[in-house]
Amino acid sequence: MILEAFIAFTFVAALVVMVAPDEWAGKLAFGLSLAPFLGSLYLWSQFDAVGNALTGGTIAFESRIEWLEVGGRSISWFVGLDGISLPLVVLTTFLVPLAIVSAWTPIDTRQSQFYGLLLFMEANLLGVFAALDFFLWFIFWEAVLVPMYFLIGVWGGPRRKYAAIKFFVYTNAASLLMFIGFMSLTFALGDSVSSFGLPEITQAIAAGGLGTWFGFEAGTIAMAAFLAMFLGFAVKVPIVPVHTWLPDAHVEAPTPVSVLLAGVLLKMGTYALLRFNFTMLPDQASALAIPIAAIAVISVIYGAMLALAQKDLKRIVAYSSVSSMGYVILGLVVFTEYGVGGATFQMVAHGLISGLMFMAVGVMYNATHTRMVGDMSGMADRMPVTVGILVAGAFGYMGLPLMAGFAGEFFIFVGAFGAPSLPYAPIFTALAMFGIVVVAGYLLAAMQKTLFGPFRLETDYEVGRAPLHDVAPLAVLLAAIIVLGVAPDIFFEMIRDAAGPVVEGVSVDV
Amino acid sequence: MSEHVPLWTALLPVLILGVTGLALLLVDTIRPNARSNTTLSVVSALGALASLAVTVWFVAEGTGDVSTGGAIYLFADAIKVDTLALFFTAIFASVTALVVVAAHDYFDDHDSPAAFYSLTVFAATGMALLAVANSLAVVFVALEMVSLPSYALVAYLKKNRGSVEAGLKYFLIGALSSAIFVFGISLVYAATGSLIFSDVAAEIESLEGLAGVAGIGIAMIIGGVAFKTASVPFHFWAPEAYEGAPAPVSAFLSSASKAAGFVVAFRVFTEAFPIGASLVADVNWVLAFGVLAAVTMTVGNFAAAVQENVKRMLAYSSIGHAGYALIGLGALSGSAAGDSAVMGAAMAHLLVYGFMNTGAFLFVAMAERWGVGRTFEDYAGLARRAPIACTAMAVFMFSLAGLPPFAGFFSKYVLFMGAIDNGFVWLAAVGAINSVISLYYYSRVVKAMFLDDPESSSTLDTVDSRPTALYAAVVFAAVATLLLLPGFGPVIETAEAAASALF
Amino acid sequence: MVPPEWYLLLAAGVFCIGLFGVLTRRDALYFLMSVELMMNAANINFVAFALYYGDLTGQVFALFVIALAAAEVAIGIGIILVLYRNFGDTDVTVPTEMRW
Amino acid sequence: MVDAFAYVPAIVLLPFFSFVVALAAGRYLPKGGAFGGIAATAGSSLLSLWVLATVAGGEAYNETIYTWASAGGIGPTDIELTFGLLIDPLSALMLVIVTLVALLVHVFSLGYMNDEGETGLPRYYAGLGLFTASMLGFVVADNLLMAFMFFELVGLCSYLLIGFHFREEGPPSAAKKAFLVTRFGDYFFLVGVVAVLATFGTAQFAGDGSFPALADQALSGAGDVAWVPGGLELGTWFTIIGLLVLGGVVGKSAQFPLHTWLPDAMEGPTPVSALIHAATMVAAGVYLVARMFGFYALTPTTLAVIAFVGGFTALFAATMGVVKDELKQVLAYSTISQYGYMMLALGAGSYVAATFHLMTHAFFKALLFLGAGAVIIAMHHNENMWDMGGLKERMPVTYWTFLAGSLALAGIFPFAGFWSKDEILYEAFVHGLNDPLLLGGWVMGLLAVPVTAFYTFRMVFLTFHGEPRSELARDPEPVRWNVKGPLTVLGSLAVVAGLVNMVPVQKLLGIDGIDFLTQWLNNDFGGIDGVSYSAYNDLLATYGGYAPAELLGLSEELTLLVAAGLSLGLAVVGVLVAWRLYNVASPTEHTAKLGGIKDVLYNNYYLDELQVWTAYRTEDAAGGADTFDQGIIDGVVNGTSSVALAAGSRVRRIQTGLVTHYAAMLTLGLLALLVALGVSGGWFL
Repeated sequence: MILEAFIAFTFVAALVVMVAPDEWAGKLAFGLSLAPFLGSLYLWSQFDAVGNALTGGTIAFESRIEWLEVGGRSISWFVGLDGISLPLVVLTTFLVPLAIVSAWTPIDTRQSQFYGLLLFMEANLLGVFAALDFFLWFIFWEAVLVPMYFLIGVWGGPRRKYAAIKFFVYTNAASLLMFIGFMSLTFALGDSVSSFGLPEITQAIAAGGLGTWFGFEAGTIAMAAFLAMFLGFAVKVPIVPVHTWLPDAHVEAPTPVSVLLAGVLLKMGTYALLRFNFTMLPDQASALAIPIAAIAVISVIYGAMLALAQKDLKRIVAYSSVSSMGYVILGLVVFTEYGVGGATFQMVAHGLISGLMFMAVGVMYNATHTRMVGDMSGMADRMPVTVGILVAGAFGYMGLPLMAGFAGEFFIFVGAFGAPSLPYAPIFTALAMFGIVVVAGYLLAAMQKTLFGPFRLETDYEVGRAPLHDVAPLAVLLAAIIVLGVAPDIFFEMIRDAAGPVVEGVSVDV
Repeated sequence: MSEHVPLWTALLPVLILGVTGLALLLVDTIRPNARSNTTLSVVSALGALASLAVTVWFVAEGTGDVSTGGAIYLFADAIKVDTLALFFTAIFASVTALVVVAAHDYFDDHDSPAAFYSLTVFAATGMALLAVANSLAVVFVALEMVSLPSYALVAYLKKNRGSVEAGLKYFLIGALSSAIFVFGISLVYAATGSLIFSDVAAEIESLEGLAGVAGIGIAMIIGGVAFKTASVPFHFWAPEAYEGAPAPVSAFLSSASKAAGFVVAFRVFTEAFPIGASLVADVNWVLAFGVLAAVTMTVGNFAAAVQENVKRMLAYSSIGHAGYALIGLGALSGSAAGDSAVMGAAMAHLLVYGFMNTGAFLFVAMAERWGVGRTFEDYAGLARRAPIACTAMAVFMFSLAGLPPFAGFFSKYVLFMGAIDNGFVWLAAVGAINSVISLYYYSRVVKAMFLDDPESSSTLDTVDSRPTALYAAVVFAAVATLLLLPGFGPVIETAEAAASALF
Repeated sequence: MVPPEWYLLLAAGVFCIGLFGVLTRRDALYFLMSVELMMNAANINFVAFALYYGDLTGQVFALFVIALAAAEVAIGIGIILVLYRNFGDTDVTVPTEMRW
Repeated sequence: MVDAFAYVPAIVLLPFFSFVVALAAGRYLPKGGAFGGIAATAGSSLLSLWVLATVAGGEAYNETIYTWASAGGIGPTDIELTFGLLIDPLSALMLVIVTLVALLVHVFSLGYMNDEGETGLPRYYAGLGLFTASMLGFVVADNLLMAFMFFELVGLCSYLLIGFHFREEGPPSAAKKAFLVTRFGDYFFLVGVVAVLATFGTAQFAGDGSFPALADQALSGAGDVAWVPGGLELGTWFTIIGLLVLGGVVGKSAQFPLHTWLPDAMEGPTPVSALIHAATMVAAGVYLVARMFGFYALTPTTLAVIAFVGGFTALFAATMGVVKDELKQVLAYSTISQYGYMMLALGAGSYVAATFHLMTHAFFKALLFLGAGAVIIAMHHNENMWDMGGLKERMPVTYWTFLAGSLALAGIFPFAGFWSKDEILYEAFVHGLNDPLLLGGWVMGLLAVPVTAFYTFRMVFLTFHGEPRSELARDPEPVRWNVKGPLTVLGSLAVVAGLVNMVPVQKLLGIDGIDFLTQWLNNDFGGIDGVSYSAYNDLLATYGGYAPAELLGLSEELTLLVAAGLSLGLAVVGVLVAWRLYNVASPTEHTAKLGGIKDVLYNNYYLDELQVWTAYRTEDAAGGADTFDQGIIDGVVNGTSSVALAAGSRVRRIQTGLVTHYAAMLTLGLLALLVALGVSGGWFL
């Protein structure tokens, strides 16, 4: 019941903050959000899962309560963690308090609602990563969108409404597609499963439970379902060419929201891809390995090229997220322990690093009220600590060794390069790896123009150092990134344990 | 139910409603000049709730259920009480209760609110009667019992040009439709020689020469049903009627009256014209309903997407939802299990819809009461002045759109899945596409309330009154919409059980 | 005995006349009367086939229909009255404030 | 006895701690944290010497100390990604060089940075500390991945230090370029690392399970590798891997065509330049090839490429050095050129010669840079040689040490550079006789000798000789002990370092045992099996057919003499030409005589322009992609909603507001329904 308490507490915290007075809502929210973080550390310490939750491994903190029955299949409250979900849970609970602190400066209206929604979103995010029943998962999955819609739409920038609605409708349409895809799977499974539990469904598919349905062969259905789910999740990830909501959402979202959007929400997409597409339908995934790998490579390079063309710092980081997510897709599609494990690790790593980048850009924005590359230069002169951390974060983004990003990317590369299930794997991998050069190009160029050189910024006030509570979250994030880069095994070991069974799902003649 | 209870007690929910209507007249008669708005509201609410309570109790007890000896027939088989009837009666009673509570504030300053309550409750009585009808004659009579008060209700604001225009259009289209409906019944009678459903069903298989006549009759009955449910092509009255009518009336019509249309449809087309028999008689009404469902939801949703007036948008969305519910008839395949699943899903959707749509219209009623205007722009920034009500409205909107944390998601889901299970993938696909479109315009309301800034700081100054009863009704509807998510299990089980008795 | 088909044709004819009236008349009262005609077409069927089948249901139901038609007219007249009050006319094409 | 190897991590960590201390508390410490750095590097130096002594005592160390990550690979066993220490003669030697130069640079910085009143000193010393630590980590790495990691960290540090003066326009740009260009090379390196891991399942440098050993076994048929991509020949694949890793080397060691960052990197503080050029970043590339020479020895094609690129770079960079006006620019091109020699040596299979030159170059180039730094202090940061002149009398210590360094650089007997360069050219020559690519490398290397000597002494004469050509030069600022001290140490080394490996003398005079370095690297004192000069020679002979040829049937001694004489002679010619042109009271620019070539040389063969052009074209492409993204892809997204809304506007027009229309449409709808039902039911048949 610990997971229930964990999620329920976060919901309650959201409600409490929602009715708290604006003056101290921020601090209250921070205090309350520490509890889930400590809780997740406790979960970590008690973690005893073995293998992958979906393929029959031992699930940690498993809890299952029957809910209702629809069309002969039961829907239940079914939660639990394994080596893939725990790191993401920890990531979520870790990022939220930091995001809350980073909101203290920029959010100056309707604070209690803001922080309440933030915590509400956290609760749902935890639900997404913990849920093991399809319906439960889907409810959390969609419930994340609602607070996000408000967070962007109410507290965002000038085009916030456009961005919020675009985000909302686009991702919902994608969810629908994914939903249909998944449902067609359950139909094809027929009577071989009696619930919407993801483990049952995964194992039934693995056992060959897919039958014909409506005159379609099992293989056709599986392929169609794979494509529908892939496209649906691709929007969330996002993968080129269904990525265009992301830059708009990021640019308009307030800093803390961007942090969570890039840090956790995008990971929902890759997490779901891993859980659904690649764990449930490995044969389809490997049959489509070449196109998927091609899309991944295109995402990497194209996203990086777009980032290169941007003038808005947030847009740069946003597009580079598109690029980074391409690596994750590549890691998933190769079906090696390093590939899948690395992809999962990269989710966490990118969550921290992109969070750091958005946060640092936000801190600078608090002081300068601009994010445009051309509007300022020499910020290092006025905000040395912030800029120092921003530079460190940028190098993390570029995949500097001993920082988390390198670990994730390197695992993916090692896993992908010789992957037996992906034809032309070395070529795909090498092409994707070229992203590390382009990312260095645009980040360094942007940094050179804004952070260095003689100080220049037209304001009618003095630009000074950022307050401690702006900088502290940055430092904490940077520390986490370095710790994870030096000792990736603190997560990678359990990730690997859970990723292994996924890899075994594909049989390839070596 | 135990042996010594007289059979007519099975009609208790209908009777309670009828008696309540009479009691309202009585109150008005005793104190014709006094403003007894509160008394009337309380009486009608109590009556509706009593009816609801009895209904729920009956369902829980299994009255009319297969497990307790099957449906209860009364009055020479003209009446049939079964779970289906009770299920719909629950919808009618719930919506009525919400509407009359909300009306307390809405008609607070109206000259003569008394007639409103009695008309509403009598219409509800008609609906409840409709639910238990087992003869085309009873259907027609009950239908008129619903329609006639409805016309008056829509035109209730006699000095309001919108209300009158709405009433006129509703009435004219309604009169035409009931004429078509009754002519259809007469043709069916001509072909089969009976009005009792089971007799009609028995006859219709062995028609010779008169098959065409029965077919035309059935088509005309479809027309009558389509009118009541506001489905294409009999939907033209709906946008105007819902827009022009007082908002509580719109809520009542778009939720309860629509459900009433569906109960007729479900019953008539499963019991009087069963699929197998109809096909023998060369009347493929399943296909007709399928096409109507697809066209209806498309028309409703596309038109709703481009409205400026919130109430009219809701009206079109209501047409769209009629399209969804029509899937319950349009996606029947002839297999008992699949059919009861999809029809049960449609019933469950109507129940959920009853709460969320009523709530939405009642929110509009509240906005009208505040006098903030009717367009999306007028709603700008409303959430700052009325956060709770706006949150409730957001719940209704997202639920209507079928987003997961709300009950609308499950009901839509089981509906589409039922359709797919029965092989009507195309219907589900059309529904899915429409759902995406609907998300756009529903979220526009939320956007206006939460994201937009009011034109000027004084625009919303009128939002200072706190219409308690309206608030209560809206919040209650929102809570129900939320609670129907975890509590969806019993609902769908009851609905499927009720539907399975029809096949 | 007149074959039942004739009654059907008669009823259909009356129905169509009523429908024609509905579609062409712009005055609300004509509209109402046309609807009456359509309902009476149904009554013809009911009565004729009650005779044909030899049961009373049709006959009784025809009475029901007549009663309901009267009630409908009552409501209709009421609405037409307020229509006249608000729009100064009984032309049904005048109130077009709500559209699209 | 206490095990020296247990303290190897401390060698790396001490400078790292100085980084942490300087960063965290530098502003509260005297001299901005300089003493911490000095203490740390001094400690590291001592420990390195101890390690050197231990290795000399016949011990070696090759252990994994930390598992970074581990997961299933392509083969049956897990691929373990580890950190470990590999201490053998090569790395022990390199440790000493790096720590020594780092120490001297730290000391020198006291004079160059602190005494000059620079701000941001904690950041500077933090950078130096991290730089040193990264390089040391790279040196002791026992596998390719770890090497890559520290290799990249070295790149980061160079970025931080080159861009130290971030408030100006130039340094940040140069820093960016340095990182970016080397990153481009590192990309190939990274692909190489990944390829090695995928192919062998390990990236260990030394030992039985190391990838060079596995590759050897695979080629000789005694073993098999885990994976080879689609049907490639083993040899071909190994060559590809070798070339990929070489990418990183080319980038970091500033070889053509990725050398462009290095001259720009002169924007950094001069001590940093000394560190980068002498012992750390640039040296890393060459060291890497030496480190995994056991693998390169298996792929003769790669070696030939290395040699050719090296030879070409040596000549190419030297020609550009001829026309530069700024002191540090000349040194920058000389660095590129000298590393070209080392690459040539490696390509020629002469592992020892390369290491030898790496060492001597570390000393004399550090010396030259620090000397240049002293001049720059004296000249108040004016680096233009045409404003100098006549500094000889005014700063004698600097002059004499600088001269020693210059003689070494020019390869004049008996200075350090002579021995090492001579050995390189000899080895390239004797092996090149069998291989045209190698021979081409040798020819270019040889041609670079006089050019090198010329520009070196042009620099010396312009700076120190003649009459002062500016007020500053007439009255230079004096430098203190902290500048002179390091210069003296390095000056001595530049003179004598060549004596550690007098192979020609040994061969000519038959004095055995004076080729200490060769013995050292040949594991004569001890080391790890398979990682030695002779082991590499065996591999070279087996796989590359490398064998010393004799010129025109001359004996080895004669060949040696001819080669040495040739290079020495050419060097002297270069010096003399410089003497003739610039050792005058008021030298003039002679570059005009070069005509069009001058512009080409001034502009570095327009390679920078090419790279800038490439960058701009990339930006254009990015802009195009952005337009495409916003216009087409996002346009489709927004278009979809527009189309839906337009459709909605059409649909709503049905509702005309006229109730008679409704009745008509209703009737039509009913008719349609009737017809549809009738058709589907066949009523009309």
